[in-house]
Amino acid sequence: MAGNDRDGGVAPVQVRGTVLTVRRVDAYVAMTVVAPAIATRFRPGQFVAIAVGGPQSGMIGRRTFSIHDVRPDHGGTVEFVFLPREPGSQWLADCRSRDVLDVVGPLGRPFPVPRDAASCLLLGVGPGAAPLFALASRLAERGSHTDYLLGAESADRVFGALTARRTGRSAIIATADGSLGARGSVVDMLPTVVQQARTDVIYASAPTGVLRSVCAMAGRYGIPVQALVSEPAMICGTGLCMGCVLPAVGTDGVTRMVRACAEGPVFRGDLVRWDDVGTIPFDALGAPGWKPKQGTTAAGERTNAS
Amino acid sequence: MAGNDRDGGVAPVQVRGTVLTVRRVDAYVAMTVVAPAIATRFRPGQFVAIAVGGPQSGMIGRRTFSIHDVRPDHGGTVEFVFLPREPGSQWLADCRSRDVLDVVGPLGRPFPVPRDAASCLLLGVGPGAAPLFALASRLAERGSHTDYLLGAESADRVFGALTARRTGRSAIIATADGSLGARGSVVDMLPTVVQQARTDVIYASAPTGVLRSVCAMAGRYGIPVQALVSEPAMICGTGLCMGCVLPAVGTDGVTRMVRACAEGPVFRGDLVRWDDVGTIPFDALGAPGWKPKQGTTAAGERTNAS
Amino acid sequence: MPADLRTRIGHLDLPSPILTASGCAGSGRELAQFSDVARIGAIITKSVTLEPKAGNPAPRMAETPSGLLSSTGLQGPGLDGFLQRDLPWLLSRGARAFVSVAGHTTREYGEVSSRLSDSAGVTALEVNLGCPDAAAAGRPFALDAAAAGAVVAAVRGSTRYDIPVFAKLSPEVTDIVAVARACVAAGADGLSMINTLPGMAIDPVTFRPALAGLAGGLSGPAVRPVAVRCVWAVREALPDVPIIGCGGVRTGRDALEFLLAGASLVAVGTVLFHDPSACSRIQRELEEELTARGVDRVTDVVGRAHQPAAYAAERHTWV
Amino acid sequence: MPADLRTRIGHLDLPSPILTASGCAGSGRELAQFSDVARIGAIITKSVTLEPKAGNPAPRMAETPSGLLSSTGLQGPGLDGFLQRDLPWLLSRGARAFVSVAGHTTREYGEVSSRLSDSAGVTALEVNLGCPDAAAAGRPFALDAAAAGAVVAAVRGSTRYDIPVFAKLSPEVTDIVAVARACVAAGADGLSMINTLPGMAIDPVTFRPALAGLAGGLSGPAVRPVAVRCVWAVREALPDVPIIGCGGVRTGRDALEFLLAGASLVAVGTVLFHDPSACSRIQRELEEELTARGVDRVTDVVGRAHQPAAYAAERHTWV
Ligand SMILES: Cc1cc2nc3c(=O)[nH]c(=O)nc-3n(C[C@H](O)[C@H](O)[C@H](O)COP(=O)(O)OP(=O)(O)OC[C@H]3O[C@@H](n4cnc5c(N)ncnc54)[C@H](O)[C@@H]3O)c2cc1C
Ligand SMILES: Cc1cc2nc3c(=O)[nH]c(=O)nc-3n(C[C@H](O)[C@H](O)[C@H](O)COP(=O)(O)OP(=O)(O)OC[C@H]3O[C@@H](n4cnc5c(N)ncnc54)[C@H](O)[C@@H]3O)c2cc1C
Ligand SMILES: Cc1cc2nc3c(=O)[nH]c(=O)nc-3n(C[C@H](O)[C@H](O)[C@H](O)COP(=O)(O)O)c2cc1C
Ligand SMILES: Cc1cc2nc3c(=O)[nH]c(=O)nc-3n(C[C@H](O)[C@H](O)[C@H](O)COP(=O)(O)O)c2cc1C
Ligand code: FES
Ligand code: FES
Repeated sequence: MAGNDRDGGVAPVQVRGTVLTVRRVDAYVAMTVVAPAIATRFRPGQFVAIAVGGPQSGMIGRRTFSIHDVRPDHGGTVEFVFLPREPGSQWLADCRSRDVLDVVGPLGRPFPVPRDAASCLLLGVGPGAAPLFALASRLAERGSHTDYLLGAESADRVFGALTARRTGRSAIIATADGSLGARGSVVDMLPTVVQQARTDVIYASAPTGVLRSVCAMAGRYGIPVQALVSEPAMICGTGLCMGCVLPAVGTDGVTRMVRACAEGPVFRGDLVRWDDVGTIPFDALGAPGWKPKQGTTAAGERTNAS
Repeated sequence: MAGNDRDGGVAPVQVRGTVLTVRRVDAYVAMTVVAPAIATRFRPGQFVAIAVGGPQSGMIGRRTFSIHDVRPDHGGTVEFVFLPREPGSQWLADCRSRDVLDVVGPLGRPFPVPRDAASCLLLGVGPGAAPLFALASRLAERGSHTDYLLGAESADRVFGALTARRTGRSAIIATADGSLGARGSVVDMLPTVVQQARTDVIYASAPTGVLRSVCAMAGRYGIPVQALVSEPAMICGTGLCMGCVLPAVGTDGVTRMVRACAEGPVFRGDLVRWDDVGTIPFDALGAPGWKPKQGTTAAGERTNAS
Repeated sequence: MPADLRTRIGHLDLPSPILTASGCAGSGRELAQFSDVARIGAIITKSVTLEPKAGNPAPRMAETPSGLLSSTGLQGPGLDGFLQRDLPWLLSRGARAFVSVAGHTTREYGEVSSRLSDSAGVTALEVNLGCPDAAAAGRPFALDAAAAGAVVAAVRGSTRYDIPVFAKLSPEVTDIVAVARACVAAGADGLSMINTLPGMAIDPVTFRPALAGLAGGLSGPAVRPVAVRCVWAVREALPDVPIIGCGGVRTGRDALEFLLAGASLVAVGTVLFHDPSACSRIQRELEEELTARGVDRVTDVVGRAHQPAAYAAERHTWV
Repeated sequence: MPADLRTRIGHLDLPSPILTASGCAGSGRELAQFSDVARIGAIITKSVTLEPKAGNPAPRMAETPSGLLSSTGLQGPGLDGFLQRDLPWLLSRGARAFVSVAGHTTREYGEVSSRLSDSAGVTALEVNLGCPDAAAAGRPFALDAAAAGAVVAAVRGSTRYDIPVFAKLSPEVTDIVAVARACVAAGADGLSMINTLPGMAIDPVTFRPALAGLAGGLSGPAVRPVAVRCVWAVREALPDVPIIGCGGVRTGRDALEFLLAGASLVAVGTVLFHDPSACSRIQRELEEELTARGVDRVTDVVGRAHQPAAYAAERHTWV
C-alpha cells in the first residue's frame, strides 16, 4: 500500500510465517521462518518484530531480532538468531518446526552500502554480530574488503566466528574471559585493527555502551561509523509507540528525539548523541524550555541523510 | 501433608505431568498425562485442574476436566476428554506429546458407590459422559448392573457410545439432531429407561439444566440421584476462590452456598436447590436479612453426608 | 447479509465504529503500512500541543502482564508541524481525523482548538484532559470536575459549532460520573474513556523505577475491565451522551463488549503495538460477531447490556 | 549463604515477608494441602463479618486478561464460625493469623475487632475498608478519608494495644495518600494496599454483565503496576509506616518489586487460584533473587527504589 513511505526502503509486511527449523548454535537459537514477502524486501541491517506467547499472551510487546540471513527456499525464508533468556525469547526458543509465528518485517533503515569498494570493518558483540554477515555479502558484491572484529562474554557467545574467519579478510575475536581469541573487549582491540586493516568505514552492532566507545574512538581517527542500536527494548518495532527514542542530530544541526525502530536501527555514528542517551538534551527540539528558531522544523526525516 | 482434610478423600497434589498422548475422539480431544500421584489417589467423579497458556499466560483460571480414566503405565497416567472450544481448551488441544502441564488433582468429592449390588443408571451429556466409565468399573466390582443413557447435540459429540454398548447392560443414546440413537434429549428418554432397567440409583453428569430436570423426574419416581455439576466454570478448582457456589440443603435442613469444586462436584441430587441456582435463596444461611436460629452452624460440611 | 458497521454520531457519518486511540497510531503513516486508514472509522491523532515537544527520556515503556506502562510525554511536532505535515497526509489518504488536543493551561487548549477549527479537514476534537494543569501544581485536569469543565468550555468556545468535541476522561478518580457530568455541562458533545491508569514498575536489576519518568500510564487488555466499568457507569448516568470506549480492545468481541456497555465508538490503542493491523482485523471480527448473532446494524447493540438479557440467559458452554 | 527472609514489624517476628491476601486462601485448610502454612509469613484471613454471610449469587467470577473479576460478597461463616472453626485450626497448624475485619457500620467493625482481640492467637488485624458504608448509601469507606479514618479509630480503640492494626486501602481514589494519612492519624499501625479495582465485563453471549453483581473487583497480575504505584506513593509520603503490598504478585521477582517500592510485607492473592503452592514457590524465588544479588537480609531492600540506583544503572540485557 504505502510503497515508499519509509526512509530508504519498501514498506514492511505482517505475515503468518511457518517455522522451518530451530537450531542451537552455541549459546544461541537460530530460527528460520518461511516469509517470502519479508525475504524479498530485506536489506542487511533490517529486523523482524515477532509476537510472542500465543493468542492469549500476556506479553504485549513484540520481540525484535536482526535478520541474519534470507534464503530463496520455500519461496523465501528469513533467519534470525537469539539468546533464549527471558520469557519472550524463551517462548520463541520452545517453538518447533511447523509452528506459525506472527512476523512483521523487514523493519528499519538498513546499513547503507558504499558505492565504491572500501575497506570495511564489521564489529559485532554477541548476537549483534548476526546482521553483519548478510551485509558482508552485499559489500563483497561491490568489491569491498571486510574485516571482522567480534566479541562476547565467552566463547559460546561469539556468534559467527567460523564464518568470519572463512569469509573475512581478517577476523579478530575478543572475549571477556579469554575463552576465545584475545581476553578483553572489542573496544580494546579497535585501534590495532583499524590501523592494520586501514579501515575506511566501521559497521558496528553492539550494546549502546560499546557503540558509544566505538564512535568516540572512530571519531578520533576520522572513520565514519554506521551503528546498529538494539537498546532500549522495542515494544512495537513499527514506529507507532514512540518508546525507542534516542537523541540524534539532524543534518540541519538540530537535535531531535528519533525512534530507533523507524529512523534507525542503523544510525550514522556521529549523529547520535551517545553521551545523552537516556536523557532529553536541553537543546533538543521541543525539550522543556526549548524555544523555536527560525527555519527549524519538527520533522525528523533528515537525521539519517548520509 | 494434610492427609484427610477433604471430605471423603485424600488430599490432592500439584504435579508437573508430561503429556503422553493427545488423540482425537470424534469432536473431542482425549489427553493422557503421566501423573502417578494423581492416578493412585483417583476415585471416579473426581477431576483435575490444569493451568493453561504457559508461563506468561494471560489466563489466570485453571481449566477443570473430569478424569476419564487412570492407567498403571509409566507409574500412573490420567486421561481426560474435552471439546477444544475457547482459548483455554484450544491451547490444551495444541499441546503435544512430551509437553509438560501443571496439573492439580484428584479434586472434589467422588461418586459414592453403594455397598451392595444395585441397578445403576449412568446418564451423561456430551463430555459429561467421560467420568462415568471409571465409575462403571467400580460399580461392576461390587456386582452392580450399569445401564447407560447418553446424549449430545449430534453423533460426533456423544462420548463413549461404543464403550457403553460394549460394557453396559443396556445403552440408550439420544441426540438433538437424531444423527445417533433417538432424536431428542436424555430427559425425554429417562422415564422409559428407568422403568425398563428398574433403576435403583442414577449417576448423572450433564449441564445444570439437564441435571435439574433429571433430579425433578427422579424425585417423582423416588430414585436417588448423584449429580456431577460442571457449571459455572471453576477458576481454581481447589476451594480457594469461592467462585463456584450453588445453594444446597444440608442434612440439618439449612441451605448453604456450597462450592461445587470442594463440596462437590458430585452432589446428592435432592440436596441441590436446582431452581435457585444462580441466586442466593432468601432462606440460605447468611442471606441478606437472614437471622441466626438456635443450633445452626455456618459449617457446610454436612451438606453431602449421604 | 453482513452486519452494517456504519455509525452516525450527531451529523457525523463514519464507515465503522472502530477508531485508533490517541497516541497509538503514529502520525497515521506508520499505521497505513498495515491498514487502509480510509476504512477505519476515524484516526484519533496523537495529542497536539501548541509547541513541539521532545517528550520524556527513555526508558519510556515497560511491559506488564497483558499491559503496557508508558510515559512518552506527548512527544510531537507541535501544532504547526501537525498542520503542515500530519493532517494533510491523513486527508490525502481519505482518513477522517479526530484531533486530540492537549495543553498545560486552559488558554493553550483554547488556542490549539481555535487554530485547528480554522483548518479544513478536522472531523472532531478530543480533549485530552490527562495533561498536568500548570495552575494546579501539575495535577491533571481530569482529576477535578471543575478544572476539566473549564478546559472543555474553553475548547468548545474556540471551536466551530459543527465540529463535535469529545472530552477524554481519566479512570483515576473516585467518581468518574461527576467529571463526566461537568464536561457535558461545559459543552462536551461526547465523552471518551478511558485514558491510562497511573502505574509503576520497578526494575529488579537496577532496583530503581523501570521508567525514566518514575510513574507511567497503564494501558492494554489488562485495564479493559476498568474501562468497561467506566463506560457502563457513565452510560447509566448520561444515556444520551455519545461515548468513545477505549482500553485494551484486542478483538472484535472486546469491541462488542464496549458497545454493549454503552460506547457508540471504540478506539484501539496499545494493541496496535502488538498487531499493527488490529483495526482492520477488529472491524472484520466485529462484523462477524454481529452477523453470527443476527444483529443487522452495529448501532442496535449500543448500550444493550443495560437492558434485560437478549439471548439465553443460561449458558451451556460445554455441550 | 541464602538471604534471610525473616521480617520484624514493630514487635512482630515473621519467618518471611510473604503472606496470603485476604479472601484468597480459603479458611487455610485448602491452602495447607499445597503449602506449609506455618512457614508462610502469615495468613491474612478472609474478611470476618459479625454474622454469617451467604455472599453474592453466581456467576461471581470472570477471567480477564492476566486478571480476574470477582464479586464473592464476603461469603463467610461470621465471627462465631471463624472463632470456633477457622482460627483454632490455623493455630493448631502453627500459622500466624492476620485477621481481616469487615463491617457495614463503624460500630460493627469495632465489635468484631473487640471480640477478636479477646481471643488468643490473633497476630494482627487488617481492616478491610472496601465494604459499603451503610451510612453513606453504600459508598465504600475506603473512598473517603474521613470515613476510613473513623473505622480505623473504632478498630484501634477496640483492639488490644499489642495487636497491630493495618488499614487496607482501595486504589479507586483520586488521592490515595490522603486516605493513607487519615488512617495513620486515626491510629493505624500499618497500611495494606491494594484492594481490588472496580471493573466490569460484559458477556458477549447473553449481552449482559458477566457477573450477577454487575460490577466486580479486578485483581491479579493485570493490576500489579497500579498497586506498585500506590505503595511507592504512600511510602514516599509516609516512609516510616509499614506497608503490606498486594496486587498481582506471581513470582519472587514481583514480590521483590513491592519490597523495593516500599512494602515490608507482600501478600499473594489471585495467583493462588492459578497456583495453590504459589506462596512457598514465591518465598523460594525471592530468596534466590536476593541471594543472587548478594543481598543478605530481605529487610535491606525495603524501599530501596526510592534511593539512587543500586547496581549498574545501564542494563545490557542482550550480551
Ligand atoms: C533492532 C534490534 C535488533 C535486535 N536483534 C537481536 C538479535 O539479533 N538477537 C538477539 O538475541 N537480540 C536482539 N535484540 C534484542 C532483543 O530484542 C531482546 O533481547 C529481546 O526482546 C529480549 O526478549 P526476551 O523475551 O528475552 O526478554 P523480555 O521478556 O523481552 O524482557 C525481559 C526484560 O528485559 C527487557 N528487555 C528486553 N529487551 C531489551 C533490550 N534490548 N534492552 C534492554 N532491555 C530489554 C524487557 O523490557 C524486560 O524487562 C535486538 C533488539 C533490537 C532493538
Ligand atoms: C467439575 C468439572 C468437570 C468438567 N469436566 C469436563 C470434561 O470432562 N470435559 C469438558 O470438555 N469439559 C469439562 N468441564 C467444563 C470445562 O471446565 C470448561 O468447558 C472449560 O473450562 C472451558 O475452557 P475453554 O478454555 O474452552 O473456555 P474458556 O477459555 O475457559 O472460557 C470461555 C468462556 O467460557 C466460560 N466458561 C468456561 N467454562 C465454563 C463452564 N463450565 N460453564 C460456563 N462458562 C464457562 C469462561 O468463563 C469464558 O468466559 C468441566 C467443568 C467442571 C466444573
Ligand atoms: C504510548 C501511548 C501514548 C499515548 N498517548 C496519548 C495521547 O497523546 N493522548 C491521549 O489522550 N491519550 C494517549 N494515550 C492513551 C490512549 O489513547 C488510551 O486512552 C489508553 O492507552 C487506553 O487504551 P488502550 O488500552 O487501547 O491503549 C496513549 C497511550 C499509550 C500507550
Ligand atoms: C475472590 C477474592 C476475594 C477477596 N476477598 C477479600 C476479602 O474478603 N477482604 C479483603 O480485604 N480483600 C479481599 N480480596 C482482595 C485481595 O485480598 C487483594 O487485595 C486483591 O485481590 C489484590 O491482590 P491480588 O491481585 O494478589 O489478588 C479478595 C480478592 C479476590 C480475588
Ligand atoms: S519500538 Fe515502538 S516506536 Fe520504536
Ligand atoms: S473453583 Fe474456586 S472455589 Fe471452587
